[in-house]
Amino acid sequence: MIDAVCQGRPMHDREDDPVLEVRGLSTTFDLRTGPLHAVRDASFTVRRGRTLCIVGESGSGKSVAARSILRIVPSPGRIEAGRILLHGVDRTTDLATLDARSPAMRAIRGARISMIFQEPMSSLSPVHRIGNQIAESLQLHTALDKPARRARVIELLRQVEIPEPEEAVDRYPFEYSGGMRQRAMIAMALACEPDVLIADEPTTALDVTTQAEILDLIARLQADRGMGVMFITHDMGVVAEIADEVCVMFRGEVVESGPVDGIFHAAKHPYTRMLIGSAAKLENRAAAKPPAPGADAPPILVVECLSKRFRAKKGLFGRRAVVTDAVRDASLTLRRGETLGVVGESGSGKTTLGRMVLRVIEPSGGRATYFDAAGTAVELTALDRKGLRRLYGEMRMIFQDPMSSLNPRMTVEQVIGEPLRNDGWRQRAIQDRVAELLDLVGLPVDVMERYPHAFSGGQRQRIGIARALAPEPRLIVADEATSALDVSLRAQVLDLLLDIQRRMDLSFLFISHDISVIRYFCDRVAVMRKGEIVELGPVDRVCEAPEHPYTRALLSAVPRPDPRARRLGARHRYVEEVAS
Amino acid sequence: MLAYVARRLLYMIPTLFLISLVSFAIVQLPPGDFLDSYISTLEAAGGDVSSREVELLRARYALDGSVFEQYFAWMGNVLQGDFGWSFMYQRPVEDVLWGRVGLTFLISLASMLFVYVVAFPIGVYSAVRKYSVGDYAFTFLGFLGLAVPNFLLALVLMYVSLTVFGQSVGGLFSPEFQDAPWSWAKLWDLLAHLWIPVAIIGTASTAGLIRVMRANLLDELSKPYVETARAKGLSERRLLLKYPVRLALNPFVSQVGWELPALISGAAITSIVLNLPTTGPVLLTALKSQDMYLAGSFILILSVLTVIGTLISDLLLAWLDPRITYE
Amino acid sequence: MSAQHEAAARDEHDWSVEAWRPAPDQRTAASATASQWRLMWWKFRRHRLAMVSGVVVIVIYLLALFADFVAPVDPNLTSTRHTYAPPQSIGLFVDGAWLPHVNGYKVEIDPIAVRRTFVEDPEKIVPIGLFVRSEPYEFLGLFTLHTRLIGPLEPGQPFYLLGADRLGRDVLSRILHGARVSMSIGLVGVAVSLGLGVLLGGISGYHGGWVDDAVQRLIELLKAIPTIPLWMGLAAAIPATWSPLTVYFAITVLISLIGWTSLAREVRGRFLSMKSEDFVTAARLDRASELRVIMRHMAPSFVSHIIATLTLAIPAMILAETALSFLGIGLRAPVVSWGVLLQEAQNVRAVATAPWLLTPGLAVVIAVLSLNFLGDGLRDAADPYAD
Amino acid sequence: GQSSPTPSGEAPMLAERVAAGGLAPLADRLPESPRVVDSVDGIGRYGGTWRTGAREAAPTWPLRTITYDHMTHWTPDWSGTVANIPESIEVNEDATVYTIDLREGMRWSDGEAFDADDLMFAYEVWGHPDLAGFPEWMMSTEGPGVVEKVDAGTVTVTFPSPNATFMDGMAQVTTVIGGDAFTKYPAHYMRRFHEDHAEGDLDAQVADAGVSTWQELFTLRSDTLLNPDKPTLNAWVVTQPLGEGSRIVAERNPYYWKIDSAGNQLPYIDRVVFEVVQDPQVLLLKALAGEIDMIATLINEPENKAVLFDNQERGNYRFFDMTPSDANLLNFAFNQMHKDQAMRELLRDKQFRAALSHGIDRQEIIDLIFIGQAMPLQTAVLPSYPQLHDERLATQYLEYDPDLANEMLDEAGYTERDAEGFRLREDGERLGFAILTRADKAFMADAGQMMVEHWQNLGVDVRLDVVDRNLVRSRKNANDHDVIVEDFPGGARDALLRPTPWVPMHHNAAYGIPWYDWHRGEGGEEPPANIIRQFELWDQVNATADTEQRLEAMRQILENAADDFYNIGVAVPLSQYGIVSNAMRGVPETMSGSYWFAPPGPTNPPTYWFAESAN
Ligand SMILES: Nc1ncnc2c1ncn2[C@@H]1O[C@H](COP(=O)(O)OP(=O)(O)OP(=O)(O)O)[C@@H](O)[C@H]1O
Ligand SMILES: Nc1ncnc2c1ncn2[C@@H]1O[C@H](COP(=O)(O)OP(=O)(O)OP(=O)(O)O)[C@@H](O)[C@H]1O
Ligand SMILES: [Mg+2]
Ligand SMILES: [Mg+2]
Repeated sequence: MIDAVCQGRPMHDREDDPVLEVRGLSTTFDLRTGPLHAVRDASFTVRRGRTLCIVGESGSGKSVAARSILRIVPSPGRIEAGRILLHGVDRTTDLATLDARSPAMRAIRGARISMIFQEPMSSLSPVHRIGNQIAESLQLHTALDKPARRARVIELLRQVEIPEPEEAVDRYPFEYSGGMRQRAMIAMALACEPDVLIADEPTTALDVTTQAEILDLIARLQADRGMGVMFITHDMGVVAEIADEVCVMFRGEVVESGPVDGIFHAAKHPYTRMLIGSAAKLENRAAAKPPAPGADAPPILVVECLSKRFRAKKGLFGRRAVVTDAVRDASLTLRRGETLGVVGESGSGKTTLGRMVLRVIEPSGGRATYFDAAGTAVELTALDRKGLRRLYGEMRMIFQDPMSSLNPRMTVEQVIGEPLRNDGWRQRAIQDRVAELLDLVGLPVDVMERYPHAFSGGQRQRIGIARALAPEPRLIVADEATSALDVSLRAQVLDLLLDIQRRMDLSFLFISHDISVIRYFCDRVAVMRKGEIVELGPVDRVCEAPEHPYTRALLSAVPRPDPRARRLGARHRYVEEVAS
Repeated sequence: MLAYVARRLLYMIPTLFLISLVSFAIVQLPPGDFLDSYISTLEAAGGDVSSREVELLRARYALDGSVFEQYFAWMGNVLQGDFGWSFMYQRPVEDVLWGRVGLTFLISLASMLFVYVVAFPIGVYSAVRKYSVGDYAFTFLGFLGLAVPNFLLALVLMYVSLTVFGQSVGGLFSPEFQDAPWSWAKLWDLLAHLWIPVAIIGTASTAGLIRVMRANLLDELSKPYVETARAKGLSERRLLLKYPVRLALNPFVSQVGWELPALISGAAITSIVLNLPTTGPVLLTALKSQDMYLAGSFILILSVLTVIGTLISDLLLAWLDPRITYE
Repeated sequence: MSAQHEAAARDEHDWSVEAWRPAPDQRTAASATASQWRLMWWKFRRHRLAMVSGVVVIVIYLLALFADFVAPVDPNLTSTRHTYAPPQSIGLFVDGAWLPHVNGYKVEIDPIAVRRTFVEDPEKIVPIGLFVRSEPYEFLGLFTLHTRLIGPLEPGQPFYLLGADRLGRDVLSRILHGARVSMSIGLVGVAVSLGLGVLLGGISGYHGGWVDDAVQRLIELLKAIPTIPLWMGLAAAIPATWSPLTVYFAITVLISLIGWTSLAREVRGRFLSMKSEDFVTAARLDRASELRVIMRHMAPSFVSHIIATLTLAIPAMILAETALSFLGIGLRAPVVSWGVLLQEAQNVRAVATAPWLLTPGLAVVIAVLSLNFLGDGLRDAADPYAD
Repeated sequence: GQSSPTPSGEAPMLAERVAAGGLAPLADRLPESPRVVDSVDGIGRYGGTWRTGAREAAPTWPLRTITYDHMTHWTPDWSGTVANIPESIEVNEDATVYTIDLREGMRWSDGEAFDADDLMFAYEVWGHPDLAGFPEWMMSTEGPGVVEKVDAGTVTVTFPSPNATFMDGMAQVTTVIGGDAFTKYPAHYMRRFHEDHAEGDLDAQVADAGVSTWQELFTLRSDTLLNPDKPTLNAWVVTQPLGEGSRIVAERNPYYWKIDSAGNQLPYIDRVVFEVVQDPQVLLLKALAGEIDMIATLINEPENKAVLFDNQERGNYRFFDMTPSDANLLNFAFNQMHKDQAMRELLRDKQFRAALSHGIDRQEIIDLIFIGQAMPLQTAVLPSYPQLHDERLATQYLEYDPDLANEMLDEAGYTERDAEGFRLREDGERLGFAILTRADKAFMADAGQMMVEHWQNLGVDVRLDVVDRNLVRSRKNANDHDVIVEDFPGGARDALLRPTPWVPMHHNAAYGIPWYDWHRGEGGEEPPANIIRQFELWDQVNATADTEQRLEAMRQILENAADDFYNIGVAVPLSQYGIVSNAMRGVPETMSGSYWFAPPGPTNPPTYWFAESAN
């Protein structure tokens, strides 16, 4: 069905001539332990109206490369060599030579090249309204007046599928769900219809249906604006769906690049092959998966009719109150050693549910019961701070947003060691354990002394995982725990988790939007929509024979990692009327 | 929020009551009473009070009676809007203060604005241009102003202006305008005199604001959202003002409400040296001379403003950062 | 060369699935990684000015500690013939011959102006030197010494590098001794209010709700009472039998018991907005105790501000003393402190005819500035983003 | 007085008003026989503003300059008193009846007549239970005097027992009800605030004024400096009162009743402006800048002289002498009624005090603190006032002789010493005491510090407490002190007014507060015979009409004091000074500096004038 999209694209002669050429780019961070070559002699081209997908190992320099293009590499990073050619209508500018703070550069940012950051959740100003932040780029690069801008912003929000955009436009980032923030970011980037869009894993927090819509939206803009897209992602499915060209990065170098089909079906470089391999591997259930515990297995967590209603005051004196039912009467049972997946559209209340289980968010109704090692029931929803504190050793959480969940002023060692220290471990022991954990999640040990901001998204996420695993818990609420990991790594981490789970029957409440991961990793799955659990059952059943129409819609939107079998066009959306 | 404000207003009642009690007690804490200090001041000036006069004065000021009696008597009047009698000025307390609040407010406001206008830009500058020559220079000047006692500064300034311009600079008006009715000329004359106290009071507090602004801004500058804004192509200036500065203001705002009492309390010691008719010296002398109703009432007024100021600060905080809620 | 880079180089041709797993030898790198304090120290060292300032501060403290030895004379030693004696300048040669010396004064009394007039007298050579004998004195109350670092070769000769005050006491010696009080007791106060401020402010902001209300009311109460009456009241309440130093110590502590309010408000303000951040939640999920969450997880994000306020509080404290003396409740002889010295300079007489009495102000400025730049250094060292 | 010249000249500003018809002609404004006083610099010229200063709290300078027009005046040389407001005051030989003869046709500053009724009204006011009360000089030992009106121009004051202080008393400046008590209450004006006379609604006025009782209102309105509406007999009438703005302004009184020998109405100077300050430093700066024309208070401290001296040209002023009459600058009063018995024993021990006195190196203190400008002396009447100077009192135990001092202490039985070499009392306690002194007078603290050293060398454990002067005072009142340092007047004629150091007749007699209380019948403790003797003599002084007998009694007092040696004195100043603009005339080169002389009042400020060159 890609053709359908293709036809939309203007066939004028300037078709697919390069807008952005990166040649021999090298970006280095001077760390205490020596220079770290985040990007080494990387070259790629973004063509008008085309999509260049960049895939690669986590920490291989994708984001840095992207930042380098916009000249916003964080210190101590610097562009060592290379040219970044931006082709304009009349002339070509080499961004690498511009002064990062110069007006020239400013004029390009946001207007000609705009970027969707990898961690949207922390990339938005916490104290400004979403609408305001989006409108800003309009104000900067267009002549629209205030009301016009607002209209446009609302329009954008609608396009990125934010419910009730008129309301949402006046809300603050912390009132948005992860995915919604990401979409807000996208809206911001698309606001001025740039020549080049750099999307750094723009869909990590989006369920497949929303993701599909976003991809369409981008495709549309490409079609009628001839926008060139540099699309960084880990989701081989997405790559297969949208890429024209693919460029594979590994340890800072571009190891392979070419048209999408070639990459998928005639990959030369071993890493690429491994990547494709693991993508395929994730297509079906993990071999290593222990047999799902039977219905008779003792429960570890019972959730009954949990619900959460948010009241967002408007204005200083809160005249109007916006009410959001984030979760409505959610009930589920998690058995010992079981993995319960939670899928659902973005903003459907997954995070809220997960957080309520740990009482990070106070439920406004219902109750949750936890069964400790001895099997005695503990009413979570009735516990006081002290009681909770005792349990937190056994119940852990992996946050959806790695960035903001890591204390910016603690070294990785301290971050991961924190739970241990609070269990009274000794410094030396902690260090060894941390080293071990880092090793498990595939990070070199010498990052211990680095601060969280000095990592790639994926690396941060792994740090989060390591922290969760540190005090050998019994229950982990994993919120999009692997969204930022490249497939090979994702497979590894999931295997690792399975391994641990087998060793000490640990249970997961595994929130994810990635059906393949769910299928690979979970025993049962709950499907959420608009705060309600619409379907709950064994993974295979739900995936093979979904009952609820929304689930079907969801599955229909799952991209397959094969450019020859593009199917997003064929997906159908779930609308209430269609329901029954 | 409205409910919150209401609640706070309610809290004020007990708080203020307590404050009034404590402050009244504190005013009384130093030994002796107004009469003692009156006499000793007199004697300090070479004067003398005969035993007979002492008795007469005692009778006149009716100073006998326990602190508590005095307190409740005073409180009773205050609640009826009568702040009592100033022994030292031989006037109702209102008159004493009223006559001076105007100028005090003017001076304090002027120096406050001066401080803000100077300190904020510099603070931002020295955060953005960390360790530039400018940063160092301003830091140095700032601390110079901070480390030299206002009294001394004022004195030196006056002496210099004396030796250089051959005229002393005390007061707020040149003699010819001292008692003249308000006019443009007088206003101008006032402004001509105003800058000295403003400068003196200002220098003492600019450093503080500069450093605090700098410190907080430095923390914000490296937050990811700044990068986002930058990626939008925002100019550095607007970017700073809109995002990091706003968050850096937080600590400042937590306190800004307390400028309210400061506005009418004025800088005592500076005013004394410069012989400014502000309320600061009044409070000081009132305290030194145990003029209890004057001191007590003034402190009470200040504390009311303090409490209100705190509330204002809290509201501003919530407005500045929507994540803050008080419910 | 970074371990990761090495790894990269080595793994160049090994594409096993294991490739992403770090090579075994990297685990030993744990030893190569440094603790946070170590890192800070490394960072700090790179900050030259901060290092210098640090040294200056240390020197100040050494001088204060060894004031007895360094000061040419006893700070309270009055000299009838040298009231308001102007500073002398050190000469190195006497008609060509090497002889470090200062010139004595020609002193005569001017009965109309009621003062002594001093003229440097090139005839009167006062040879000076290092490690000179002096009248014996108790060194830190430990043992008696007979030598001082610098001074006239035979004791008792006029030697006023920074001039003399109204009782003919040597200003230099007084400044040196003044450093003791000003750089110690003052800081105690600062420390106290810092602790209280962060703790109470932190609790107030982190808990919110009624705790917050309670703390805030307390703050209002304390803040509402102007400092001056408080000082006066307290000063009057303190028993007269206490030694001046104890009295002053008591007052500073009391002041600081009041002084924490501002910092507390600021900390609270920050915490109110910070407590919703994920990493705070994370800390709680890591079973960090409340105190630890406040002090170890949240407070550091505020450290720049705290350091700033600290460096600002110190001169304030030193000068509070001046204000106290102005109110006649400050430090008293024989104790000397910079505040007192400044106080003594606060009259037209000094400004007009004995400007050298203002030199203590210089001492304050130097001390404060170096403390400030030291603070800057620490701040940057603690800032993960600073390179 | 002498046949007065016919009033001829008046100030131009007044002449204009007369011409404009706004003011009665000069002749009608002056009394039949105006008082004639002359400037020491001949006939003056009209005009100019006298810029000077005053302290905000308890301003005494204005009282000595613009409001010093009492019934009597000190003679400029302080030899005695002259009638000022009245033409004459006759006294009978046993000083029981005084006849006051007022000036015919004298007027208040608002033009109303001033006559006997005003004095009678004043008398009524004193007598009123809850109004001012009788001034000290109206009190004889047997009770207050009685004022009777003979005719419009004459009143008599009759005392139950002789009262010799009447004339002197009225010449004094005291702040509450002083020498001006007779003319403080212009009947025609003050009546309206007096319950018994007020026609209008008194309560309303009370309310407006913000006071609670009419008595308060009355007292308030009767205050010359606070109430510009109150008519006075002074040369200048307050137009901007104390407490409004930062100045007091007084304008010439068109009805002023003094003329110079050329018949020109006084005062010469048009206005007097007091810069009201809290900190004298401000005035000092103004003086240096030449913005002060004449002042002899607040800034005339020894330590300021150097600065003033250096800036004479810029400030265009010169110094004039104020002959000091302090009985001592540093008087150490030993509390001989100490609450603690042992301490009392000690401090009462004359031997002990004498020893300490010998232990003081006075010359050192003088050289260091007074730059040699003082004379070592005990607390006594100065040689410069031979009538009362007592050689022994002034010079005993004066010379610095540590050995002698130690000897005497040993004799006194304080031979035991403790480890640190301090002497011990019989009860084994350390021999020592605390010196209490005030923070606001630096020289006292400085001197105290030195004395501490001197005395510690004698093995006496002395401590110095420098505290706020209020604290000193309240400790003194409560008799909670060992030794208090103060400076004392009484070095000259004022010995007859305040012999505090020798008779505990005043609340500052720190060596025997309870005695003082006893004497005025406020509890206290019955003093020993010698003190009672002093009291008797003191009463005698106040009750004797004949000057020679008075002095004799006084000498007796001083002699006893010499025997008892209550206080240790250190030094008396050699000179004090004031400054006066070079443009100002009529200010004598020297005048007494004693507060009791109320300088410059007796030198007739109305006769001061500005030379052509002036402002
Ligand atoms: N501010 C920094 N300081 C030091 N090193 C950094 C910094 N930012 C990134 N790095 C390092 O640079 C390398 C590349 O980071 P980058 O963010 O480009 O990875 P990535 O390809 O985006 O990975 P991911 O897919 O996980 O986001 C990583 O090893 C990371 O540790
Ligand atoms: N603090 C809050 N105040 C108001 N509304 C909130 C708040 N937090 C979340 N919401 C709303 O609750 C709903 C569910 O949010 P939640 O984060 O649970 O969604 P989610 O399932 O995690 O979505 P995503 O997959 O995008 O993370 C969203 O509509 C969001 O707007
Ligand atoms: Mg990345
Ligand atoms: Mg979520």
